[in-house]
Amino acid sequence: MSEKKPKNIFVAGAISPAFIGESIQHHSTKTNIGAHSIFLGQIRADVQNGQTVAAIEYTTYEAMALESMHEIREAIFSKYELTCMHVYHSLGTVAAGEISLFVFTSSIHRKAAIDACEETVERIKLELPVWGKEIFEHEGYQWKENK
Amino acid sequence: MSEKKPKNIFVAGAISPAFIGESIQHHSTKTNIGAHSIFLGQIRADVQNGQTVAAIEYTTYEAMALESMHEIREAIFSKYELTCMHVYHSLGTVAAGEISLFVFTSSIHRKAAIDACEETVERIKLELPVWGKEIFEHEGYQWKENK
Amino acid sequence: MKINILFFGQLVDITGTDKILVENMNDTDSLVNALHETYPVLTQSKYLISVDKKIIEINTLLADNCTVALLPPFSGG
Amino acid sequence: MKINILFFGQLVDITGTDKILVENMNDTDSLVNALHETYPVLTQSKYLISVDKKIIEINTLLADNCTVALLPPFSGG
Repeated sequence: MSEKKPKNIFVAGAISPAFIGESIQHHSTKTNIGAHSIFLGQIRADVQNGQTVAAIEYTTYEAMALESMHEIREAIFSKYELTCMHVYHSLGTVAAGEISLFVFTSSIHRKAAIDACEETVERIKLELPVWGKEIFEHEGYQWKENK
Repeated sequence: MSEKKPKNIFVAGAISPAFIGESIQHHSTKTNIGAHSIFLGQIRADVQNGQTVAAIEYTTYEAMALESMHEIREAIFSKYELTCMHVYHSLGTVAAGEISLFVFTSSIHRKAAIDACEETVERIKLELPVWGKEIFEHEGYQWKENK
Repeated sequence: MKINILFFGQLVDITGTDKILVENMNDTDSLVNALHETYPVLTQSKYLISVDKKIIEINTLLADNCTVALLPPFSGG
Repeated sequence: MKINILFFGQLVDITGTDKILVENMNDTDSLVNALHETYPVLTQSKYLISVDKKIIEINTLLADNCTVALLPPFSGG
């Protein structure tokens, strides 16, 4: 699993459901896989002080984020018996209802895929230098805070 | 969430990745959703005593399975703050590499969707009267056992 | 008095059928004894019993036209 | 001796730029003091500091051409 150059995880704009379907399709040749676990983060049209969030605009410190993601990936692969793991995070503008995070783990038996997916999502939210700017429908914005 | 007639969860043959993509797409109008958790069961080409599993043929006691699933659904909805939940299980023949179980939960914040998805998968495996017959590549079969 | 009996999974390999009709059977214990006589291999099989789609754990009275199912270990998913 | 400084997220709203170059700054403490003088609102901001992509927690010596980033709370996903 060691590779010199960290894999890129960032995509411009929303992650399309069709792309997710295709990613699943690509695993049909890996017939040692018994379980897939997928997490998707979707943009909520939250209302804050009477303002509705229309989109989130994501920025990152890409060089650092890719190094962090590489560390997370190595740690998860050494902790869980995974067949594979794929992570995609949006940059730029993602509208309410669209998907900005796609974490996809696969394993022989279900427990590894399920636990690895959850831990990866938690670590991404905590450790990746990514910032979300919530753009309001009419005007203005506020910086998102992860809970 | 109460409904008189239990929802059907059974589909003939494999669940296609395109169908999964479409199911995700259908949620883009629900802009109160912040997180989706998906579990997929895929048929493994396991080797048993030199024989390779080519497919699993699923049968069920449908009337009872739909009642069980209805109970599981009600219990999960009362335990977790979910926006929605979808479950599909294959009947008939599903080839190695194809998908036979699709559990899809959505919620405002991620914890509910993730925990509900995992618990639903565990309960389905334990409580649903469904049987898998592992069909070997050359000839013969054996009855699957859940672990 | 008619009782519908359903067999599933590997039990169908033993009985050769997924459905039979029996008459005059008062409770599940008598039914199981009768089935074990007809299909001796069933005595070595692991299964649960449901009456009208509810799993029962003790001897249960059978009503006319009820459905009893013999359920080998589940293996869905 | 040149130090590259990067600002991210809400800090860019304060500094008006995502990148500046400073000279002759020996360690992160001196750098932070200098930045707080230039951008007083930064003193009220919550942020972590990284040097060459590693988050640091104590005063750290700076090498020529290194990159220091000011990172407000992460909110990805």
